[in-house]
Amino acid sequence: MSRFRHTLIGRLARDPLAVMAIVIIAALVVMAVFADLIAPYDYTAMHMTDRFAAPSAEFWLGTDNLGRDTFSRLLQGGRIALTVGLTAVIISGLIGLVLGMIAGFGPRWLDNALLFFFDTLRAYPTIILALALAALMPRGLTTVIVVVVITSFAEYGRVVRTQTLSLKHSEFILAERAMGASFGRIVFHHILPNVLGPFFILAAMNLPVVITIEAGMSFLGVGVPPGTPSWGSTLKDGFDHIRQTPWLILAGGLPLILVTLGFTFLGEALRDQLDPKLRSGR
Amino acid sequence: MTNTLTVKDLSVSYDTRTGALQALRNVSIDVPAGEIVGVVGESGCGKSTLIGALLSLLSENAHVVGGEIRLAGEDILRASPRRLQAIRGNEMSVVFQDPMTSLNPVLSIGRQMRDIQYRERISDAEKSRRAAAMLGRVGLPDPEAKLHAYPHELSGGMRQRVAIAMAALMEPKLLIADEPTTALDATLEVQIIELLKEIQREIGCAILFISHHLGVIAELCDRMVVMYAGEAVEEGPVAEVFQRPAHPYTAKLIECDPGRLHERVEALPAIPGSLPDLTDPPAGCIFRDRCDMATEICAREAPPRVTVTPGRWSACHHAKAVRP
Amino acid sequence: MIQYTIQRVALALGIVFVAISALYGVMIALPGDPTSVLLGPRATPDMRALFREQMGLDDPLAVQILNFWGRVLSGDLGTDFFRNRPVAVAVMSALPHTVALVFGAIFWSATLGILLGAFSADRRNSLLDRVTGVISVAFIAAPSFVVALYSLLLFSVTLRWFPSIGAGEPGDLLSRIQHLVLPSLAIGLAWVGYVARIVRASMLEAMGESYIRTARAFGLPRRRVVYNYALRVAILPAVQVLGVGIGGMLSSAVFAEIVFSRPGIGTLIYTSVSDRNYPVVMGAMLVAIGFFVTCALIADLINAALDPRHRKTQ
Amino acid sequence: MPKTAMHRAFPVLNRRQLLAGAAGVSAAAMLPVKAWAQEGRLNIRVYTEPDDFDPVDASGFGEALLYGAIYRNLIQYESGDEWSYRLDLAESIEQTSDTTIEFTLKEGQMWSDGYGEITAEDVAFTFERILDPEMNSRILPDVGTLSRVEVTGRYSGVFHFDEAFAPFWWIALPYLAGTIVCKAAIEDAGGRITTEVPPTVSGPYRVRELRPGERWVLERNEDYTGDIPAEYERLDIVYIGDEASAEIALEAGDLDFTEVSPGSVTRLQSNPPAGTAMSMHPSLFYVWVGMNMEHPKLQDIRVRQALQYAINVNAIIEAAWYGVAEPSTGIIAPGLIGNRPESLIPPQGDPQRARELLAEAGVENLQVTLNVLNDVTFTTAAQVMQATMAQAGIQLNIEVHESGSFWTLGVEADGDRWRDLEMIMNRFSMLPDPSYATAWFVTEQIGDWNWERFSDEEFDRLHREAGTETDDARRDEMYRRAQDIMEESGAYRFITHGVTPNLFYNNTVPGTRPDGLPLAQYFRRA
Amino acid sequence: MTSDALLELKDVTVEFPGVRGLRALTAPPEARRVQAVSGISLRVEHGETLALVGESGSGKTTLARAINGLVPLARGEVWFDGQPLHARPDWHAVRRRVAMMFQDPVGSLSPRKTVRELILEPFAIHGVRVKDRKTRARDLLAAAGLGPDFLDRYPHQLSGGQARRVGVARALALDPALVLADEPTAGLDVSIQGEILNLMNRVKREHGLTTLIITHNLNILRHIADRVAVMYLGRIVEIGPVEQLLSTPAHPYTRALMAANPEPDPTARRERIVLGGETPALSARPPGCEFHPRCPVARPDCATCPPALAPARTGGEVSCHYPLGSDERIGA
Repeated sequence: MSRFRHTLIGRLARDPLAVMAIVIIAALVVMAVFADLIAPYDYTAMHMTDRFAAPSAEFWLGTDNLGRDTFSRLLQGGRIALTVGLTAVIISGLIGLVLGMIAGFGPRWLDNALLFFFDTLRAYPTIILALALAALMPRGLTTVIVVVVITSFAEYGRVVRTQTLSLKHSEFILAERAMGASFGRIVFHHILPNVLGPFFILAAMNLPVVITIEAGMSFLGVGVPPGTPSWGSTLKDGFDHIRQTPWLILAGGLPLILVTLGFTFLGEALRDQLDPKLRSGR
Repeated sequence: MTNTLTVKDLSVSYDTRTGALQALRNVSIDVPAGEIVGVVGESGCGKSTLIGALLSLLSENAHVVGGEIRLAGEDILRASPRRLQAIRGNEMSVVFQDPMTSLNPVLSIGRQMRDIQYRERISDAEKSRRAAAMLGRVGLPDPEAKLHAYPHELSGGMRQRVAIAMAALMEPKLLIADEPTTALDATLEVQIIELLKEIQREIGCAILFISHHLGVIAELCDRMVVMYAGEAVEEGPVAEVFQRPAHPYTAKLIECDPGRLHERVEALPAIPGSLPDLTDPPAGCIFRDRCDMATEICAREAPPRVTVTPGRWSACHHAKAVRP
Repeated sequence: MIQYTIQRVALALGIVFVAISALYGVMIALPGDPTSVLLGPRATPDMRALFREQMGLDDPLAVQILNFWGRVLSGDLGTDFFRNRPVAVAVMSALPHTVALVFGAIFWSATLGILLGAFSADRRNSLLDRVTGVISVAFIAAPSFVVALYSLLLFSVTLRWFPSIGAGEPGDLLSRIQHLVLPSLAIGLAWVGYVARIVRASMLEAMGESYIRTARAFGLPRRRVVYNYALRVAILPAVQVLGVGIGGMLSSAVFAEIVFSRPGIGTLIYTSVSDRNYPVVMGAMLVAIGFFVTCALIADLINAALDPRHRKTQ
Repeated sequence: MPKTAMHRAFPVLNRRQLLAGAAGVSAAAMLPVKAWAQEGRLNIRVYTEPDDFDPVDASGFGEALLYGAIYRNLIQYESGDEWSYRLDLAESIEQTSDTTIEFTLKEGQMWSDGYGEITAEDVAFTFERILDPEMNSRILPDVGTLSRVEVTGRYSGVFHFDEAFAPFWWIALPYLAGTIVCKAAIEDAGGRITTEVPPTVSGPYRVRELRPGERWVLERNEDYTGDIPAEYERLDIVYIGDEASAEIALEAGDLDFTEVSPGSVTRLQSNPPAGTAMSMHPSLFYVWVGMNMEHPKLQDIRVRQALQYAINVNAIIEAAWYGVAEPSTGIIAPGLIGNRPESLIPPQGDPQRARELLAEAGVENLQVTLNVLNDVTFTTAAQVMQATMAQAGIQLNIEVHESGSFWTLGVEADGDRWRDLEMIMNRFSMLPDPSYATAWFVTEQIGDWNWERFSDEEFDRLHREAGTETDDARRDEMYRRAQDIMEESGAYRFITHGVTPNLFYNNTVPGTRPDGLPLAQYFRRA
Repeated sequence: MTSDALLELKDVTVEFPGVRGLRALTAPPEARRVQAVSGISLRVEHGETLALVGESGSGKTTLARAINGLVPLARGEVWFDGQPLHARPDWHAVRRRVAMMFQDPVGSLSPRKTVRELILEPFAIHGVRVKDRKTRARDLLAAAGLGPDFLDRYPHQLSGGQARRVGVARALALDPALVLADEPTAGLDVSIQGEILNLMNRVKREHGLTTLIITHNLNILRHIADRVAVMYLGRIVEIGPVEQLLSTPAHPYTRALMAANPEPDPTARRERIVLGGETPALSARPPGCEFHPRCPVARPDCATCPPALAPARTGGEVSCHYPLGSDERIGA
């Protein structure tokens, strides 16, 4: 018990913000995983006589322009959001991790070159780059993920680089070198575990951003194919039919807001717990 | 003789997840007017909590559990926030340990020195003039130009001189110096000690000088208080305490300082053991676990303050038996 | 500082050059071609060929890119395929609207965000702080197009407090501002939350710094210490974030401009990408990225200016 | 942004009386408080941004609306429910032979700003500019076989054609290509007017200001000499690409007239915003789903027929047009020569038949990709198709394109994508003469606009012969047969001709063409 | 060429980049490189303990790092046990025999490793098989004076003294020939300091270690060092046996440094030699004798002519034109 209190999870469990975050995230994950069991309707079923229905006992969150049950679609959309989010965050995180560590460890010219590369990528307004890239590829989840990865790995790269640079000159790394530790050992045993903390914080905070990019792309019609029940396409349908039903936008926006709340608070709680400067209650 | 500062039975606790950490327990310290009183103690002895309490700048999770702090007779623990503000910087000021971080990095020296004169109804130019004069007094060359400088543009020694100038600017009754030389090189440490002496002579203030460095205390102070694990264990004139310590901890501490030993020794003295857990301090004497004089009474009863000679006491059951 | 400035400007120019050249390659690689869209179905093959030749669409990519930069350096952004007008005219007539929008958003995020953040930090861990925290994150979470739509429905359609479309009458400042309020708020709201979180965090950090304790120890009033000393330091990261955030705001501007039917760089790029109107896309992106890089640069320099520690070093 | 391109490309026109439906909705409430618009000012929404002020570069409806207000033609469309034109600059104009049209101008018709009288020189200059290859005019195709304009007097002249070109009356003279420009002003300007505010105008309004990406601010032209003077002190042509936004802007009082989406019709009819009215107009365009006959998956006619049967047109119209449009029987709208009373395959389709056909062809688990434009109507239609085709065991993938990508899908000159093209949902606008509908589907259009790569000798022959046939009954039969051939090929499934609902404040009497598109110069106060 | 000393340095110089970027184009060439360590030659005999003393910025830490290759040499030779370390040696092998202890006891321990992992790390690094890892770790820890209950702690759960003991245990794990100890008492309370120094002295004796200790704590010199080298601005200004240096310093800087050290004896208060000013920046070395601007006994030629290290009358070597004689005892 007392050991548990000192583990990260134990500490998180005593932070109300973290608990709220975890509850939200857990609820979303459960709903996404068991979407098929929870959903009252087939998410593709069109109830043409009940188009644009307002929330009711029959349709909890109303229906869309084709009379499809919004709640069932949002559940399904959770799967897509989490798939896109996790896949994109993992891929871009890994790319960023590798490039960032290369930049942090590499010679100065390579560091500068990579930094320049990161800055150049970050110079593009995300959605505009997404527009151009999305046109290059067939519409679909893969495209969305690729676009999101391209627009977001630079951020990881920068953070990991900074972190690596500061660790590289820290005393314990010098100590390892002085003991004759190999480069690989230093990187994998000593730098990596210490980079992962800030990295996971960034990833947690980045996940909702990624999901919102998907929503934005779908909103502009360059995201997932029509009919795919992503939150973004629900928002897009809501926008197209805003005068017929205001519920669709609300319903589509709600999970986005919840995801952001959940992951942002989780990220902040993680940061509070991982950053010793903030942890001591001085 | 009047005391500029009287701390009486001060107790401070912190709320922590594992319970109340009793950082200060019944600490009493007297700082007579015009004297330099050293507080010596190792890490964990409660020095920073003491300063926080004196300045009423304890962190949110700290409470003063009991006792009183009087500055020139005025009870500052019960003073209004407005009054406290008036006292701080005016009647009581402080020099912190690290001049690198205790000066605001984004404001010029002049701005910071003008700001602390905010109560004075004088023009900014006059404030700057005063500031420059004080910078000159602490030995900064070209003080007018320094007003426009930022802390990072000055060397460590200069910065600490600026910090002292700020503390002395309002000619306070009490100057608290929190390890002001620890972050400095030896040759600078001497400069700062000399400067503090000078300032004390000029302003005539009392100085509460906090340090873990026995040499500095011996060099500078008139009286000293020894603290251990949140308690003041001994107080008295510096010469007497060093010569005839009346508390085993003081004796051990002095013994441990290798600067005292002028011949090479094979084994340096040390105090074995470690600090007790302050969330659950042991009954009786706080030092008894590390004390080789401890007897059965030490485990049972908290030691009383034994007056050794007038103006000198020790919190030890065996105060009279302590040998240096 | 001068050296720092020169280095930063050189870097910024490099970024713009590489970013735009790469984008040119991507645009050319896009499927589709403006010729058919532009000339319509009854165009003869001869007309198409002539058009492609006039626009230099048949040159090798590298030549096209070089030509593009050559033209840009001589002050010519090319000619709009569809409107026979200089791209510079199209871009420059759109730019002020987007700039106004972005600066409007920055205004909101800077004022509201810093206020909320400082307020929150000042009362840390109070109920108000928690509520402010949840509100800020909710602000961050609400996609700008959702905010745009609802503010449009509420304030324009239902309440009729603010106009629903356009950018206002030229020369009429009041009308311009009235037209700016909702769209800039829609973009800025997320940043209000973001800035509030950052300011709060860095305020708390600053308030733990020893120089803040020094200021308190010298009897400076709490309020003055919090809002003058700590905030001054805590604003620095917010300035930096807003500078970089302009990229994100440009993205959101696309949505706000569509929803509020405002002219601007965002919609210009969006429609031009759709139409494969390459010269306009390139010109507008050049200006957009240039604007972003400039703002990020200015934010850096402001930061350096506000933080004297930067001035000498680097 | 959607559907801009083809409107530019195919101006809509029809001389026949058409179904005319004005579903005016009386307003219960009083006039709304117009918070942002001012008195004496009219705001008309246009869904595509006018390109520029020079008719030689004009290509779309945006310009048509603008030019109607600021320029004049020899003849112009009449506002109303029937396609007709009235004389504008022309005192008289008539077809004097298969290859000549003679005209006489009214005297005393003036250019603004001291550019003098409008003469036959201006008319000739206007058309010769379009014919000039140097200009690379985008509307050159609209003047067809025109060879030159002969000036026979200050006020008279003759159009000469290489061969008969009847559509000249409908797509050139009253429309973009027929917009008369001022020779002197254009020569002064160096050949083109482009985006600078034109130095002289002739219409009831003049340009006060151009705000690119936002609006064109027009004001009364005091020098106007025609007979439909400006009604408003100020007339704004407001560019709003998106219909939902336009509808909101109208409700917010920032617009006086806009087209709305079919989806809004029910709501607007049952619960109209205060002080507004709605009108409905039949459209002329034709929407169909095409199949690339050369694609390996679709080479077997039974597969194509299966797809035809699998598509439920009624469901598409119900979903995407909210039931306010009618299923079409082909590419020629009702009321036109060649309109088929019904299609061979019933609108509701027949999934069972589709399954049988697929089984015959030995195809299992058919997966096809449908390409559509990024437009809510088409994407909705595609989703319904996806659902209904699933009943026939066909999996439909939807590929959405923005205009630049979509309009080059099947064009051989623009890459290799035509090879992989499977199905497209497409919309072409319609011309009055049925030959304009069949023209895009002949063999020689393969690789240009015949993306189905449909090739049939009989069809080609019918198209050719019907173009010169003078007997309406014979033509009617020939065009019906042509559409039968299209349908029999399996490459086409016809969907609808659509509908145009307009929403406006009832203190305004809109001027519109029979198909509902606005004619700014005819707008009047109620 | 070989040397019979365990460690011999010849003219060791370490440079860091000075002015960077655009300004470097206009800066004088010498400003582009800053010498942190400048032409140092010294010998450390087998079993000897040499202390390097000096104030911050004197280059003592850099020198230690240069010895085991953590910073590159700009010039000079380093011989370790007859092996040239300046000629791209196999550092992996060298570092097995040259252990290093860093200044920050906690900060030099990898924060996400347990004490057990930290202690056994040298074996892992050098591929030394350990039969019973647990016993080995416990023994090492016990040798450093810590109980087995520390094995599963993380560095941030250790006090400075405990962390320092872990550092000592780790440094000695592979029986090195040379230990480079950078400020072994920094950040430790006096009551702990003695234990750590006793521990170091004990293992030194037991293992016959040769030690190079870097410190600014003059009080401990007498008890740990055989010889002392005093550094100022990256150069050795005086070197000699510890007793001689403490009693009869020959260099004015050494004397000032010794005198600046407050003694814990109130009766010993005296007038000090208070040096004016502060140590100049490495990029702005004064001409001539680099100490002359602060030197209380400087004469005009000190400002122009740089002195060299030469045998002093008092024993040892000193780099001063006018070294103090043996009669000028401190405090006399």
